[in-house]
Amino acid sequence: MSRVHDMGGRFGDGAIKGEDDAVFAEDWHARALALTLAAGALGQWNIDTSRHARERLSPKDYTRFSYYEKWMGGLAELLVETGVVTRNELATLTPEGVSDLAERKLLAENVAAALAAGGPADRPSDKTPDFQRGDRVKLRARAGNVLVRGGHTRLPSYAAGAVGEIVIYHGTHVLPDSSAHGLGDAAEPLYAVAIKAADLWDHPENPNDEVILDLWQSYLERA
Amino acid sequence: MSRVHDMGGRFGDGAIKGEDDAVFAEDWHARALALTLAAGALGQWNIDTSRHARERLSPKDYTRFSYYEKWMGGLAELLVETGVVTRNELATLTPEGVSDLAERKLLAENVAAALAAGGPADRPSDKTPDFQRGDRVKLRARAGNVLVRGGHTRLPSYAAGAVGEIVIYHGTHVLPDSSAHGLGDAAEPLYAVAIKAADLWDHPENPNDEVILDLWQSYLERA
Amino acid sequence: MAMPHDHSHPQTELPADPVLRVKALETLLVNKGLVDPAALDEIIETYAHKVGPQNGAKVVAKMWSDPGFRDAMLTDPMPVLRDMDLYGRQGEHMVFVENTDTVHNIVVCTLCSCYPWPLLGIPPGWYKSDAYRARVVREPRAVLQEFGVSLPEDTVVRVWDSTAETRYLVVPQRPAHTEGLSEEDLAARVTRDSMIGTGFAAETV
Amino acid sequence: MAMPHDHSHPQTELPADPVLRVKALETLLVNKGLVDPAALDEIIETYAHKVGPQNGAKVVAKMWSDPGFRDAMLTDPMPVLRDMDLYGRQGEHMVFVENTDTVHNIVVCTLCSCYPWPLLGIPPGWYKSDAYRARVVREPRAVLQEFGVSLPEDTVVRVWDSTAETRYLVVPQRPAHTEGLSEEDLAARVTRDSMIGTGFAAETV
Repeated sequence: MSRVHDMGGRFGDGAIKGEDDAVFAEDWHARALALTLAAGALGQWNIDTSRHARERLSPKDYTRFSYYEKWMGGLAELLVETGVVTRNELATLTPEGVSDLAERKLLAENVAAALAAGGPADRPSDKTPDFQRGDRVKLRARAGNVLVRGGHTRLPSYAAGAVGEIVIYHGTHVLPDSSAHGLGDAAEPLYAVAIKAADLWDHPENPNDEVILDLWQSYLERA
Repeated sequence: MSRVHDMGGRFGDGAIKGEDDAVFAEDWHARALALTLAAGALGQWNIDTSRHARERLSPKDYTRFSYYEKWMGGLAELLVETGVVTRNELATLTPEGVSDLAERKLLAENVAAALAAGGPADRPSDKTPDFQRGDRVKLRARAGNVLVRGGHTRLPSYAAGAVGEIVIYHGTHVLPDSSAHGLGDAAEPLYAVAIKAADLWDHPENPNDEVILDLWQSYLERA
Repeated sequence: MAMPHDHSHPQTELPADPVLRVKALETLLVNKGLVDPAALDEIIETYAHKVGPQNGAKVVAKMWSDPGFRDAMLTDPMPVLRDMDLYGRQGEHMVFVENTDTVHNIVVCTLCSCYPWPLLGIPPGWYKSDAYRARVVREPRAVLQEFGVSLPEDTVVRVWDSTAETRYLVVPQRPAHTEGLSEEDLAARVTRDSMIGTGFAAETV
Repeated sequence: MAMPHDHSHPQTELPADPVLRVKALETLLVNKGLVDPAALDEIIETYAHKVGPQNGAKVVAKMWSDPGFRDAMLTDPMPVLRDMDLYGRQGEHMVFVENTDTVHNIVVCTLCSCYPWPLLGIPPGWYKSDAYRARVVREPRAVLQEFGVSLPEDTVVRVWDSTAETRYLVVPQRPAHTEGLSEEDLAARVTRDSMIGTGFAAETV
């Protein structure tokens, strides 16, 4: 595991709380979501940066925090790291003047358009697909970022080193391992890869069940 | 990772608190240690069972608990699971009579002898060593227990699937994966295996540095 | 023994109570001219009342009713979704996966909480829980049991772990005895959980 | 959606305050006739005052002074340790690993907190911390820096992860200008951290 968010396959978590069925169990959950989207609209970070900010919470905080507490923790991190807010402003909750970014503020009348615009992740790329549907591929042995020590990656540990089969080619997409660290989109072919349960787990419920993950070409080699 | 205790190589933990240098920072830490040893002397579990009891704490508890809180959590678990204490006794803190095990109570005058006696883990075995010093071996691809789903193992995730070299043969030792689950000692050859940092980490500090782990023969195959 | 490894975290500056923490951040950003409180209200209104599983249900019901539409959704759904105003944030790259007599699909995001917002809205608490994220890839059948869903041993379970910006939506099997129903009546059978894969479409309304 | 996966944990029955939790467990076990409070006092006395790094230091100093003893400790230490009354719980299978000009050894237990009790006593808090367990296998040099220890790039760092019942003790390098010293004076140079590998033996006393 690179970090504690990478929990797929972990033992010990107990029953899934069916009663926790609400979209917003508390008013502040909704406020935390909205605040995160509105701050994101300032354009100072991308989705990979913001995921990584949440992942970088300490293991103790990540584990004890409720979902939207993680979002708030990540947001505070991003605001300070990008200089949108100074650490002193955060500590004192007193603004040192209006931000230069104020003109980019998301206004209520633009919310619908901003949400509908989305943020597609497909990009042109000079990297051509090495694999096609039906090819057997082996996933990178370690779930880590090879560009940046301790950096963001989207290869879960539970699948690292496993062998699977290409089932969908999605086109060329932004590589999060690069994008999360300001190293550019580095778009490359993205595939859905199906792995048999028997090839992932020591005690599969049913060996023919499958887990399918979206994986970038640089995570894969021919098996 | 099988469980959250398996944290070697994890990112995000921050500085090592040098000020936490005490053996017993609080009086209750010493009491928790002593209570665990005295309860262990009743002979109702072994060291592998007790390690697994602590590991089975929920990820939230394991992560938020201080060290001796984990010990207390594991002890409560073991006492109830082995029937030494009933769940009702634990909840009410009211004993339902004196235990049948009372005659095994560790007395003050026997403490020194009990601690000095130790509990060696080497055992005769009909399994002969397949490897010798200098042999290259590949570690099991997954850090899981192959005998029991979600069971105890001593193969850390960070080393799973790596290739190393046998540096010490320790003789035949109890296999924790079996012993923790009442499946017998199942002793087998135990080796110290050295793995180069370059073969463990994407960004080693120095590729020639090594991590050396003690690993049982069934965790290994010839590389 | 100084030299912190990771820097200490800015969020530790904020109030411990999460309600106050959110309020503090909002107030600071509003005072710096960076956030419009009315925009927050509008975002909340959108996801609390306008965008939700009814969108996905409409698509699924139409797939059940209209073979040409179904083919389009299985092969190249994005142009159609744009036409239906079902394009947007967290739904830019939709893939529809159909349940059959031999395959049951279920969706998770083990690394965070990816979910097709334009079609299902914001995910429920359990979808974002450690327990669901940790367990469903390893023991989907045990998880399904907790949702009251039992599958035959020879049905293959496919768990889709949303590791990229692709978003998966499960197309549940159409319930029996629904031949005459309108798309609107069919849509009422399509529950949120049936589109995540933790439920079936409703046999009755 | 009942069906708990793992059973709920007995420890949740106990008081939240750890001080009270320990006291509650002790009282219950004493009242059931299973624990002798005087035995607890004796165990604490043993590890608080009798068994500690002074034991390991004595062995290391003797290894520095007596080549025959050093050879025995590096090849077959257990009979000698038994003779010295340094055998016991958590020290049943000792291995001594020597630092040299080209190799620096450091010990950890990433999975729990294994440590050679008869020679070093009970481990300090930091040895059992998540940060030490998580980091020292991946970045031993950064960890050593936090302890004020810098190593040349061409010194190989060997991190011993105590995954079995074998217990490792680092034999630090003998400091310069200690030729005439008695074993007792040498032992005073052998710090606990130098036998874990997070320090050097003391240049001065």
